[in-house]
Amino acid sequence: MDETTPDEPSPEQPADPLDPLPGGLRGAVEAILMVTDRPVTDAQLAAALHRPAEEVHAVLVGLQREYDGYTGSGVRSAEPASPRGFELRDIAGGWRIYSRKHFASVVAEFVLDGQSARLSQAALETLTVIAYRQPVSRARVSAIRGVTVDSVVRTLLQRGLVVEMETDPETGAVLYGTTSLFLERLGLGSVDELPRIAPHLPGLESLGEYDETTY
Amino acid sequence: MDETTPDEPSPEQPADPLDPLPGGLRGAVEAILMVTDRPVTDAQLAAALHRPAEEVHAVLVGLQREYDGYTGSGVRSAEPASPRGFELRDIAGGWRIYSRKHFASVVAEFVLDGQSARLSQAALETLTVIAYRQPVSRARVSAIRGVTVDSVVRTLLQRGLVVEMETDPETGAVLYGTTSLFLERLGLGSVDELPRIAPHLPGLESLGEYDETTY
Amino acid sequence: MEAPTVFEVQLTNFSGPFDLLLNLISRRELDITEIALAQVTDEFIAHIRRIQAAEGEWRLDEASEFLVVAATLLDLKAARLLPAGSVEDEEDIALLEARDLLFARLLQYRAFKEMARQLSARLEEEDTRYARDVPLEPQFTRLLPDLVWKHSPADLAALAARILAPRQEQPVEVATGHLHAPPVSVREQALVVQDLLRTRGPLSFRELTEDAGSRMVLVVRFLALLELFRDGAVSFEQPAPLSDLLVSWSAGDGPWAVDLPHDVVGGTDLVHSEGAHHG
Repeated sequence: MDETTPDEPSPEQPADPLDPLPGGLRGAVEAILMVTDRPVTDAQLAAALHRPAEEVHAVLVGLQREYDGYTGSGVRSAEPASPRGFELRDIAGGWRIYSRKHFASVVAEFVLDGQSARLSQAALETLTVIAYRQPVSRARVSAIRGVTVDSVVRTLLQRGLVVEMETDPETGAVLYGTTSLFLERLGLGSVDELPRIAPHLPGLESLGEYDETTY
Repeated sequence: MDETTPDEPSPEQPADPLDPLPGGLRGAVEAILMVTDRPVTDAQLAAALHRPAEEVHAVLVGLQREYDGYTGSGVRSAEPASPRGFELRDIAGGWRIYSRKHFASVVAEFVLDGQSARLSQAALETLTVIAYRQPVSRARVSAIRGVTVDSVVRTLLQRGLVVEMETDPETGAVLYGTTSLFLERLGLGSVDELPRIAPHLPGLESLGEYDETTY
Repeated sequence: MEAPTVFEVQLTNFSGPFDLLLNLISRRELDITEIALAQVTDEFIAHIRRIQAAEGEWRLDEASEFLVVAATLLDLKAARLLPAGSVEDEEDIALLEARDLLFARLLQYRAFKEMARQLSARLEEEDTRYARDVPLEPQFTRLLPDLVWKHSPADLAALAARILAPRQEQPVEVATGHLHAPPVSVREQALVVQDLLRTRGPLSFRELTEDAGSRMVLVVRFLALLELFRDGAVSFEQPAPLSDLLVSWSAGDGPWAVDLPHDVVGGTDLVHSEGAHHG
């Protein structure tokens, strides 16, 4: 459990910002793993935390064992702890925290309860912007809609309606576009067949209907 | 740590599906917390897990303490563990996992859109008045702030921080209130937890009259 | 940070007349309950003038809000400058009420401002925590119910038209929701004053305002008088200490151009009263 053994900082190295924090390097790694929305590599973590990749890797392996119910190499190893409800997996070239497999049935029950088969108004609007502006970054969609769209884009990805197309060569931002499933749903052959946007469509008020049906 | 004391299943009850799992109820709760993208209530968890809400609540409180570095009521409590890199918080009426505050700087790099845009002073003041006076009409907010608030309210609506709650039966004016997103952003459980404004209002009684007469 | 530049920078940041007033009061380190009204009034007027000059254009509704407070302040300042001792006068009582009202609203605003500050600090602190918000694991995604889709390409295009349309600024419109009294024009009242002075000769302010139907007209007529004085169209004379001020027309007999370009309180000649209740 004590990965944060005091190391000797070489003279030219700046003071380590993680040492004074409760939880130290282990805590920092956990914090990142808990909230990042894609797998992260040893190298990415090492760069962000200014630590050697090997050290970070050791922490990751330690956490993995700990979550699985092994209490590490400490004195207490005699008494096995119960595994946590989550596990740390190293797949597809990166580390990510998942719910533990054993609990798949209860998690599924929870996930399916209250799931709507319809897109929310927010999702529909975001999808529309992506359809007409693709390839487009989340930041751009966000700017157009005036709200953060992270979780909505995630829903659309989950639903297979949009996909990560490429990376903006300049900004490095992921650019999204619509999928063939999206075209299928609309009965279109290609994105070019999307109706052109008329500047002032008559009867725009009727759009209010969406509000009714989507929430 | 041992919330999963073996309970006697009554004859007609199906065998508890959680007991045979390593990690038991604690693990199941953690597993669900891993997949939710919004605060989840005791009741929702209780429903998914087929356990009484009180029992689930106790587990959640236990987890919260554990993540914060308290090792519970067990024998090992003498030796404090270091807090984990994440915390379990009970806000906006539900539980959700967050990265621990200390690690904000390292986590920020991994969270894509990161912080939401800051609110302008005008938006902040308008939001405050709505929070403390809800349900409240725009005219009333306007009177308190001394300026029209129409466009600012529109911004707050767009950001999902306020919502049209109802219509004043007498005047027909739309009345606004704050949303659960607002509570989430403030880390509050409910509107009742807002800091008290009364001490800052001199002669509250007499102000009541002005409220009547000025709008 | 030199004081003058700081001040210029702050100009644009006031989110309303109360905000500006509070700032002026705190800059003078005055207790809000014992404001040296005359000073603050002068500064207030000067500031809103400068704001307008700096901002170029002003939203009319915003300007009108400032006018309400400016008019009230001017009113109160006028009351201070008038001889004391005639408190039984109904107008004086109305002025005292107006003062209490203004202060009460300022105090109320100050309280909310303080709470806004606290909320802001909280929001900032909360921004240091990030919620776990990750994609659903594939094994669960597969379980999701099939999407019910009933939108046509035309629906999407209509939606796109609405969302992607360049955001139009709201038409500039003076909000009147906060008004109870009809607008009174400084220009109009200047004409009335001109008319009275030309036909009836030197008059006291009391006489000049005898026919003012409401307190609002009274205030605006006072403003008009100040305007006329500034333009050298009228002159004041006080025969004895504390006696009534006599106003006389001094712009000659020719047609005086009622030209009040950007007068006392702004580029609009509308002055509104918020207070029909004490009129």
